[in-house]
Amino acid sequence: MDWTWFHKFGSPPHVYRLAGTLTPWFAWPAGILIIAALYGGLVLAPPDYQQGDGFRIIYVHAPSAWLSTMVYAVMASAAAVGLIWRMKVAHAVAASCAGVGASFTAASLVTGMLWGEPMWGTWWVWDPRLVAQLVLLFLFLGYIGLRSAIDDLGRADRASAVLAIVGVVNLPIIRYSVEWWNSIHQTPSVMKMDRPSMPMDMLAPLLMMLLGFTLFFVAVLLVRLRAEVLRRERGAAWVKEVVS
Amino acid sequence: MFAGLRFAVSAGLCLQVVGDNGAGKTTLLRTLAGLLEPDEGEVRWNGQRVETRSLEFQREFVYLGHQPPLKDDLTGRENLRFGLALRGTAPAGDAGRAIDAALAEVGATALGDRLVRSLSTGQRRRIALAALRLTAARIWLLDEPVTNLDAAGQAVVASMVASQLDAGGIVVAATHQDLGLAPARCPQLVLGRRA
Amino acid sequence: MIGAALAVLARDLRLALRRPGQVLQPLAFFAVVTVLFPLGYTPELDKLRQIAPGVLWVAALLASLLSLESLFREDAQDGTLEQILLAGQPLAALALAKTAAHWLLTGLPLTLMAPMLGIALGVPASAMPGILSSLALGTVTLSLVGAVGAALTLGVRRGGVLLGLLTLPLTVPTLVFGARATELAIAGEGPSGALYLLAALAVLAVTLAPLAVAAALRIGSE
Amino acid sequence: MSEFFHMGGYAAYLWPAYLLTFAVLGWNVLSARRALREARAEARRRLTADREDGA
Repeated sequence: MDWTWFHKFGSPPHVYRLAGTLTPWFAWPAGILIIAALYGGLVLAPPDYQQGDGFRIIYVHAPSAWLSTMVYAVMASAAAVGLIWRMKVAHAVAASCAGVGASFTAASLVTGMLWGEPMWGTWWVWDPRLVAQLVLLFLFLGYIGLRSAIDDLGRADRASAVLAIVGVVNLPIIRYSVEWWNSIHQTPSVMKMDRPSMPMDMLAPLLMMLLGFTLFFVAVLLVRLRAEVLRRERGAAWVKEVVS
Repeated sequence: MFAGLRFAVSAGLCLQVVGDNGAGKTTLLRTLAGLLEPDEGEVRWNGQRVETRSLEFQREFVYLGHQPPLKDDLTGRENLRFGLALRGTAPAGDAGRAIDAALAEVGATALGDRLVRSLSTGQRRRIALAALRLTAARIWLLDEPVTNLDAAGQAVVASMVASQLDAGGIVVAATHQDLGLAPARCPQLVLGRRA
Repeated sequence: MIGAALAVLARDLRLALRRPGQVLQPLAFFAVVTVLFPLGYTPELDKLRQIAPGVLWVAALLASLLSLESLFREDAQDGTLEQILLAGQPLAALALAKTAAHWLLTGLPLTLMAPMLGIALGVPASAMPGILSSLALGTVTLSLVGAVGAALTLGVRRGGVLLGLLTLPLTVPTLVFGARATELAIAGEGPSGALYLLAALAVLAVTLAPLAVAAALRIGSE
Repeated sequence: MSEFFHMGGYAAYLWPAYLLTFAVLGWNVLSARRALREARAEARRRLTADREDGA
């Protein structure tokens, strides 16, 4: 097994340039997909037999929820790689994920509430999915809080990496316990958020939006990664030609 | 902090690390102790590359920082007994006698049963030096071992370092004060701004 | 290794005996928080009985968290933590010993105190065994999870608030299962289902948390 | 066209949800670019600082 590709990804200057060239390749497809999915979801897709047009919130809620969890997983794995192989770039990736993940977790939370309100008659109901997203938001805020509380960048990287790993181990357990908690105290009508069987003309825009959001995340991650790599390599020689 | 640093210390020698404040004396000692990760470079012990954080290597050295690592609410003796149990260095015969001997060597026999809280900084450092003796470590990493010690205290440090060297041990000390050793036995490593 | 771990445990217990005040603070806090709820809600015992599980568990959770902040901070300040890190002993074992000392000094007393406070919330005496067993298990996990938070916020100024933000989300499962076990105990049904889940959490915490604490301590003392 | 915006009576919930999500998308783009800009500026400042004290 030739590990040089692995080392290449470890070398900051290479990653800095690579991220720069790749960004547009993710940004443009993401934009096109999102706009297309927007049109598909709002105009082409027929109204839901139960919720009418209200169900179209799924096109922004589900992708946000998907990103919030996926980004945390990416953050935790990058943190693990950074901690185990002591790779600054991996810590830079983890640092780049935090802001994106937290923002989409908040978005999925609010869109979830907006979606549920007509059904439940109140803005907040202890629906297990909403609660799980809320706890995930706290995990993100804890990560960001710990990072900002430690001045030395190297130490902040490693300490927040431990937290991210502890968090990702606990996340499924927290979700299980919230579901379990919900099942023993039957809360008001639990609304089916994700459609198990959706006709294609409803499902297609959703899949496109999910892919669009994912590509969007990668594009934003690449831009933030360049910033984080620069922050960690300020003294390095290669920074001179790149910056001046 | 520093780069391109190469040095070796063989048994029986005391390396005196000198340099103005901020030159990295403490950083170097903490890196040798494995508390800090060097960006590049390695530490070799007996010729082999060694992971400074490995448990085996940790048993070879003892690190004494600026502050005597003692609990205020414990007596000197209790602190020393804890140190022995922590490092698992069961001395020949019972621990009590070894502790008494160590306290005697640093001239702190009378202080042994008083709470560390009631001791002066100099007295605390003597208790810490007694703890040093009790570890069977071959390498001593000492950061400013003689600061705020009176003349008698400094003499104690000098004699302990000398006996450690005689026993074939190694000492790396970050201090400007003279340890009263023959220059041949005490090479200097000067850390400073690159000329 | 065992000798060293026991030495750390014995040292912390001896230190606590030298300053009993510190051990009593979390217990007093537990009592105060529990007493506040009836004042903020109602004196009627049958109503209080319904919220008793949540009150007892949240109060116990906060009390054990409160006392965790100093778990490593004092050792870091007087330099003994460095000697523990460099003792040539597996750090996870020593971290477990420190956390066990915290549990013996805080988690266990809180558990033993809970039944008395339960009575103030109208909890029937028949529920005491269930409360004792669930809190005994739950406080183990709380101490371990909290120890990870305490180690991570070691070098941080005003780390107390951050410690709460880091640790509380991780205590959700313990709170959910623990409060449910207490609720079942109060209702007279066997709390076994929730107890098994609590036990599973405790086992998971005992095996994994010390590794995280060790890593965090090493990072925190650079 | 107006019944499109009416969204079958859910307009008051649907449009805020979309607006918020796209605001989050926008914020991510802007904050990422700002982070990069600031990182480059900081690196440039450090380089000139190093050059001044003759590193």
